[in-house]
Order: sequence, then C-alpha cells, then structure tokens
Amino acid sequence: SPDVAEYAMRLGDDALILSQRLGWWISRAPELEEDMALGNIALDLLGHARSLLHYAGTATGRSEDDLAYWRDEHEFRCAWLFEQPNGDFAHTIARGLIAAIYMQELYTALSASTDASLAAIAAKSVKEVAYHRDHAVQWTLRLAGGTEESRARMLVALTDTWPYIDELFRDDELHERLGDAAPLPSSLRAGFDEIWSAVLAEAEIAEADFVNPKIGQSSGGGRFGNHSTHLGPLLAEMQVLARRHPGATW
Amino acid sequence: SPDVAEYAMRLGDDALILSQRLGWWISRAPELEEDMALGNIALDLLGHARSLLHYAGTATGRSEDDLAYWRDEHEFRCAWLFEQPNGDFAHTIARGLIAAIYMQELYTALSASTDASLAAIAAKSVKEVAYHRDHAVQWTLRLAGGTEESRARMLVALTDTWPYIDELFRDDELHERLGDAAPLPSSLRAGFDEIWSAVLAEAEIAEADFVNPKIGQSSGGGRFGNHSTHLGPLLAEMQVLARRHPGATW
Amino acid sequence: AELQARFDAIIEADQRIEPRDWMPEAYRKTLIRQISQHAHSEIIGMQPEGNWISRAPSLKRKAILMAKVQDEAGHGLYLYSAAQTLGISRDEMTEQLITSRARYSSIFNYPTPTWADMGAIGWLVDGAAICNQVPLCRASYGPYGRAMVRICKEESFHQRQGFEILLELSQGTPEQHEMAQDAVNRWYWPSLMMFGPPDDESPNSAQSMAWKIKRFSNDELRQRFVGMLVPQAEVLGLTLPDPNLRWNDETGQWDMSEIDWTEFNEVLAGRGPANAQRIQHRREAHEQGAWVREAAAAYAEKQAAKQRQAA
Amino acid sequence: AELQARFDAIIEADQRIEPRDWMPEAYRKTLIRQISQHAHSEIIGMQPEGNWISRAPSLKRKAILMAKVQDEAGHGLYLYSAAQTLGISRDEMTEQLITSRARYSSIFNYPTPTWADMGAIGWLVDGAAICNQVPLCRASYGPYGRAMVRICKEESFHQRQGFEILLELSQGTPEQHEMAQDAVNRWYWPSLMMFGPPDDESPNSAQSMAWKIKRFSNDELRQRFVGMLVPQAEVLGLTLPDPNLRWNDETGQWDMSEIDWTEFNEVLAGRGPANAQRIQHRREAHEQGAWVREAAAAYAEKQAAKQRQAA
Repeated sequence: SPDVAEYAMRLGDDALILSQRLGWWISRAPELEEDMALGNIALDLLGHARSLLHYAGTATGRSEDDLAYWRDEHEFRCAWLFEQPNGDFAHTIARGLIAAIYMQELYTALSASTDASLAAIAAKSVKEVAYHRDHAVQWTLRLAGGTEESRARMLVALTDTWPYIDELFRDDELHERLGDAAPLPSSLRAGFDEIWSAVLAEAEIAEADFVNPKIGQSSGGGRFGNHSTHLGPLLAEMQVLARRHPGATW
Repeated sequence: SPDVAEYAMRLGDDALILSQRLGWWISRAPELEEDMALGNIALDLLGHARSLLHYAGTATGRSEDDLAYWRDEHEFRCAWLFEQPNGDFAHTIARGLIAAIYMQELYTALSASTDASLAAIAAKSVKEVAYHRDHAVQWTLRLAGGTEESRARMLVALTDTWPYIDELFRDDELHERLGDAAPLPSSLRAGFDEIWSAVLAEAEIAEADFVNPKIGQSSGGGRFGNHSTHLGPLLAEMQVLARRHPGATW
Repeated sequence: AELQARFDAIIEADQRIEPRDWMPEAYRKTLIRQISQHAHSEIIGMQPEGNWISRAPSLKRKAILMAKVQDEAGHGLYLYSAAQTLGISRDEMTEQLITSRARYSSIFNYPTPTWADMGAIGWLVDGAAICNQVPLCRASYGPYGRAMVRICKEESFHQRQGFEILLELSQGTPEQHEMAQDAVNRWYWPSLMMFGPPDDESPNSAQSMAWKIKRFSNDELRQRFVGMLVPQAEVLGLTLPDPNLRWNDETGQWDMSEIDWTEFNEVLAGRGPANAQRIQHRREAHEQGAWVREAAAAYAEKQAAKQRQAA
Repeated sequence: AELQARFDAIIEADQRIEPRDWMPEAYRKTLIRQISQHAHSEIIGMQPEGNWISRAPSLKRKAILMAKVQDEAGHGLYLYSAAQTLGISRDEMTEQLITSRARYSSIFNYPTPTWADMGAIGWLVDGAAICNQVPLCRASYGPYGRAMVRICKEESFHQRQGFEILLELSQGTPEQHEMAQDAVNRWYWPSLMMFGPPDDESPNSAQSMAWKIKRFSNDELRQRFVGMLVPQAEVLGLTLPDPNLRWNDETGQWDMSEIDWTEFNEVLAGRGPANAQRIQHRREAHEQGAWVREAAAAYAEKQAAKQRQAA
C-alpha cells in the first residue's frame, strides 16, 4: 500500500543517508581496523537501504536507484540525525550510538510486522544492527574513559547530536494508518531510553555533562521533507553522476 | 580568436575555482575580520572570473554561466593549485600566497597584452591581487612567527601546497600561438621566485624545512582537462542547482 | 542624582548619550544586552545564507550573495564595537554566544532548504529587520545609533536584492514560481514574529521606549511591515499565506489571522529545527580558529618587543 | 654456517621459512621492504577508488565499490601482520609511509577523474597485480605466502568486477563507451609498467628469484598479462592503445611498442600528478586519528589495571 511504501521509504532513507556519511571514513579512519569496521557498518546500512527502497518502489514502479538518485531533497524522508555531518570521530560515534540503539529497538519490533516484507527485512537487519550498536557502545566507553581530550570530545559530540533524538520517536498520522504493520515510534522510546541511560551510566556521563540547557530537542521535519542544511550538498555529490546520464545503466 | 578564448578560460577557471573554495570560509573564519577579508578576496576573484569567462564565451556565443555551470570536469582548465582543498587556515594561506604572487606577476605582464580586452581585465585585476598578496604575506609571517603550533602548521601547509607551483609556469603550444597577446608562463617564473624567496626568508623558512625530498612537483594536467580528484565534488556542489533547472534564469 | 538629572535631560532633548557620559547601570545593561544580541544575530545570520554561496545558480547571484553575507560580518563587527564602548569585550560576548548565555534572533533557527529562501530572507527577514531598525538610527546611545545608520543603508539594499530574487523566480518556470511561493509560505509568519510578542505581553518595551532606545511598539511596527508587504507581494505575483489579511478602514489597521505563538515559543526555548546546528557551527569556527588568533597575538607581541628594543 | 645451510635446504626443497626459523639478514630486509611496500600499496590504493564511493552511479555499484575498498584495508592489515612477524612494528611502517621513506606502487599516483576509472583499475591494475602476485602465493616466507593466497582470491574477484564495469559502460550510451575507452587509454601503459623495468635493467630481481621470493622475471609477467588482456579487450569492445600490439608466431611473444619509461620515472621520482596528495591524505588521516588511538590505549590500560586489582 502507499502507506507501507512511504514508511519503507523513511526507513530506507535513514539507512541510505547514514551509509553515505559513513562511506567517507573509508581510507580516513583513525586506524585500519576502523576503516574496516565503519566500512562494514556502511555496507550493512546500504544493504538495508536497498531492500527498503526496493520495496518502497514496488508501489509506484520505481527502482531503488530511481528513489536514491532521482528524488529531490524535499522528497527524502530521513530524520535529521542521519544527515548530520561526520564531524570528528566522536561525533560519528555519538550519531552512530543513537542510530544503532534506535534501529535495534525498531527492527526488533518491526520483525513482528503484519507486513511480511517489512518483517523479513527487519528480521535480517536486526542482527547486523546489534553489531553496530556494540561497536558504538564500545567506542563511547573508550572515548569517555580514555584520555581527557577524548572525554571532552565525546561530551561535545553528545551536546551536538543529542538534539536529534526526539524526532525519531514522534508518531504521526502515517503510523496510525499503518496499524500493526509498524510499531508506533513512541512505543520504542522506553526501550531506547533504557539502553541509552545504561550506556551513559557505564561511561560515567550524566546528562548535565553535555546537555546545553538553552538548547532543546530539534523540531526536525525530515519525515515531511524538511531537512537540515546538510542534506543538500550530500545529495548533490551522491546524485551527480547518475543525473549526468539520464537513462543509462551501470 | 579561439586561442585567446582558451587562454581566458584557463585564467577564468583559476579564479572561479579559488573563489569557490574561499567562499566556504565566510562564517567559518578564525575571526570576523577574516570572514570579511577572505570574503573580499573571494569576491574579487569571482569578479575576475566573470570578466574572463564572459570574454572567453564571446568566441562561441556562450555566457559566463554557460561556462561555469554547464561544462563537465574535463572541460575545466584550472591548474591543480586552485582545486586544492581549504585544509586548515594555514593551507588556505599557503595556497593563497602562491596564487597571489603568481597572479600578480601574470596580470602585471598581461596588462601589456596586444589583446585590448585581456589587457583591460588584467590592469583592473592587478590592483586587487596586490591586496590578496599582502594579505597572504602578512598571514604567512604571523603563522610562521607566531606560536610553535602555528609554525608547524604553516610548514605542513607549505609541504602540501608547494608541489603545485610548477604547473603554473609551464609553457605549451597555446602560449606560442598567442604571441604578444599573453606572456609565456615561464617568463613569469623569475619574478615569482624572487617574491617567494623573499617572503620565505622574512618568515625565516628554508626550503629544507618543508620540502619532502621524495616528492617533487606534481605533473598536474589541469590546463588539458586532467584534474585532481578534488575538482569533481566541488563542481557537483557548485553546479547542482543550475543543472536541476535547465534553461531557467535567476 | 545630578548625573541622573543630566542624563534625563539629554534623553528628554532627544540628544545622544556618548560613551564618556554617565548613564544608569540599567540603561547600560539593557544596551549591552540589546546591542550584543543584535550583533550575534548578524553573525548567526550568516549561516542560513552562507549555506547557499557554494550553490548559487548564477555567478551574478553568487557575487551578490557573497557580498551580502560578508556585509553581515561587517555589521556584526560595528555592533560589537558599539557594545565594547559600554565596557564588554568581544571575547566575552563571543563566549556568551557559543555557550548560549546570550540570545540571537530566533528567525535564524530555521533552515534554508531552497534557493528561494535567499529571496524570502532578503524580502521578509531583512524587511522586518529594517522596520525594527530604522527607528534605532535615532537611538539615544550614540555609537549604537550611528552603527544603525550604516547598517540600515545596507539592509535596505539587501531587501531589494531579496525582492529581485523572488521576482525572477516568480516570473520564471512553474517550478521556480512554486519554489518562491513555498519560501514565502515558510518565512511569512516567522518574519511577523520578529517584532516580538503583542504589546500587552511585552514587559521590557515600556522602559526601552522611555529611554528612547526603542521608539515604536511591537504591534505598531508589525502593522507598518505588513502594510509595506502587501503591495510588494502583488508586484511579485506571490500570495501572503494569511487568508484573513485585509485592510480595515474603520480601525485604520490591517486585519490578520491570530498569530500562533506556539511554534515561536518552541524555537525561542531552543527547540527550533536548527538551534543546535547554529551554535555548533559558530563554536566550531571559534574553536578551530583559536590557534590562528593565538599565533596572531604572539606575533604581534614579538613585533612590539622588537620595536621596543629598537627604540 | 649450519643455519645458513639449513635455510638454503628449505629454500631448495621449496618448503617455507617460518618466523621462528633463522634467516639471513638480507633475506629478512628484502622481505620487510617488499611486504611493507605491498601493504602500503593496498592502503594508498584505497584512495583513488575511495574517491568514488560517494558518487557511485547505482546503489549496487556503490556496495561493490565500498566492499572492494574495504577489502584493500583488509589486505593492508594481513600484510602488515606478515611484516610484523619479521620484527617491524605497524607504527614504524606507517611512519615510513607518511614520511615517504617507504615506497608504494607508483600506479596509485594517478588521479581517477571518471567512473570508468573504477573499471580500468579493476581490470588493468588489479589484473597486473594478480599476475605479479599469484606466484607470490608460493613465496618462500610462510606468512607472506599465506597472506597472498587470501589476497589473490579477492583480487581476482575485484578484477572481474572491474571488467563488468567496463563491459556495462562499453555497451552503454556513446558517452559511457567513450568514458570506458578513455580510461583504458589512460591506464593501459601505467599498468604495463607495474611489472617494473625490462629484465636487463632490473638489478634486484636475480637475488629475489634465487631466494624464491620472486619466481618470474618482469618481462615474463608482462607478456603473460598482455596475453590475458587481448581476448578480454575484444569481448569488451575496447581498444588497447598500442597500434603495434600483435602476436609474433616466430618469437612466441607479443610484439608491442617500446614502453616510454620517462613518465614512469617521473612518477617514481615523486613527480606524478597525485604523489603529494596521496601522502597528505594518509598523513592527515593518521594524525587526525592520533587522539582516538591514544584514547583506546589509555582505556585498555585502565581496564587492565582494574582487572589486575580485582585479581
């Protein structure tokens, strides 16, 4: 149904844009092991994106590439978290931590979807996302508990990334229409908060260590095509070659 | 003539691409005065680029925007120096220093061109480039003579940027055909070297402080459309909106 | 008391207070808050437009946009200088900004997803700013008033450029026209909110008006602004997104829909779309430039020492 | 002398030297140089292709390219590990790389201006690498030989992917076909040069062959490579840019134009197009990652201390 397609597109865009961001690190990571680890995560996410966009496109006869390369910015449905720039390694880890905890809650719940395709994609993805979460948690602990500099950077990264959490858990009319085909985002919040708090506690970080009291949760808008200023240049680069050759196959 | 057009395009592309790079700094410079100074330089260069590309386009009935927005990477004629990324502030200064010394020698000589349009553009530009040179020289001295960190960064920036000097001074058949319409690049080298050496001397920098003996001058290739890997993404971003709306005016 | 009397007399006579003059502490504090907030707004305001410099769709527009964003840096500089005459340093103000202890205009917490936003910001946001600022050219504090004279001149130039961008788009392809209308739809209400809460809910205004820092009420300025927009929107061929907007001959005012302050208050409370991004951007620029500023200071110090030695 | 005799016997019997075995110092040094150079080539080789990950023209190609570049990081890791068994640390090798004291394959000093370069690198550069490397799977030093077995398996997969990219382009639009031919024109000669100078000018080869580190001469491998390319080029519908290339029945060899070594020597001497860029990229990644590596080390140390305390 169009609703399921729209929903799959949201999830597919989250995965696609985060994968595009992470791909930058390959050849630039702090150590070779991380070139490989971040590359693996990017590859997994790209795989999820392809399954989801392929499925989203079946409703309207569009391919995964039609959706990835031929939509304009306002047609993308990713949340702001995934568009945020890589920043330093700590920013990448903070973004990855929030993304992975969220995705694991989401895919776990979505595995029980009444939509067989969504359920199958979720069941496959949830295992990979568990690895992503573990990767982010381990690095959060290392950076928070490493040197003074790494702890300071981790806290700054959390300050900058934390405002993009709420958008992930906002219900809207689409979710109501989907019924048992997809979990309500708000229903995933408790699970997220539990893991999130546990990780911060193990890293010995209190919210007051990083939350700027004058800056709250971003209102975002990605689910409705209103994006941060970071998405435009990302798409310009991602789509440039495909758009230069309309109709070509590769 | 097509030769003059090709020549004007080379110079226009140098200015355009460097301006595009410098524009990034506006809102990101180390102090407000530098947001303004780098913005000024970017604006001057954009002005030069517009004059030169406008003139280059007259030969083939193309506008400055046709040339800036609708050529593909291999049709651009800028040298590699101008494509190099901004890096940190020291890299931007090192690139700007080489560019400005070169441009001042070039425009001074070109003011005597037998081609009246080139001569006029050069005569106007040379005054502005004198300011750019002064700006880069002052910052080179400050960074080299400031703190230990700034000196180290300045030396690294010179290491990374120095290999792109030679390409600027290579003669080819075009120059021979142009005769007195344009100076031979090689004829500008002595003037460049004199200023360059004087600036390094005043900054108390010896070539051995920054030259990696295993890395020589890049063979480049920009004048023939062979570019560094940095140009493609720059063009993708610069051209994305114009190309999205073929035929539109703005 | 004598000092206070002299101060009151200057204000009363519509003359200007200068940095060397005595002034009440509350006056000084109000001014510092207002001027630095205004300076911060210029500086943060560079971001939403700076974002499009690299993608401007023609070289002419790129040059105009670059010059505009650069002007904003200049405005920030004058205003910081004006504030400095009141005894606060630029470093202190910058620190207040990047730690969110100082405010800037909430309008800059919206993103700029399309090129048409460059037009809408110029036309609506700069337009509203001018309505707010023209009276400030007569502000009782001399350095502020003089800075505003210069700034207002440039702002009205910017507004005209914004108008031109929208006009070109509105008369362009259907896609361009739609882009322009969409941007006006998004920026219209936020620009009206730039005049602040309705008069009956604006506590600071009365004192500021008595001190002649401020000369018209929020609602007066908002009315004046809307009156300016209506005929211009007609020329543009664009619709202002308020179905209830019409001139009321009886009240001699523009009737308009009730402004929904919920979103404004959310943005003001730090929950707009781009609040975090704006501060992150400014903080990163400031921190990444620290080594450069240190180098410049160290170099200047060495040069000064050499000169002292030579003397 | 007894040790030397045992070493010689192992080599003679085509058996493998292992890390714990005695080996002549020159053998160890040669191996360290060769393996680390090979590792560096994998690591630097990530850049020319990594440059296209963000712009790959379909999601399938993006996934394949990402996996390939990531494989190269993996190859680098195995090879560094093999070199470490000879008593050199990874830090030391990295330091040698970013200060240009160690070499990497010159082929990676060319830029990759078009997507077709992803095909040409796979087909020609990986193809040449395989011809060079397959014999190394039988290299006398155990860890090196075993690393090469794994690497060669992946490389031939990469070569097939490169071939597929070119095939798709060659059979695509005229612009795509031209893009493919242009890339082959640019990469053909440099790939032939990857086998090194002609045999009569290659001083190190004899000793390496005696030690069974190397098993075929440069020219033998080059001939074998060209023999592999010719039929594949026909399938691709692309032309190898050598008008003199033809099979000579008399010599049983491929006749070809004289290789112009001038450019090769320029690139080798550090004057290729992208030498500076490659080193800058690697140095920046290494330096910008320093604080992360320090954090990981400090954290590991603290964890170990806790465990010791608990014990």
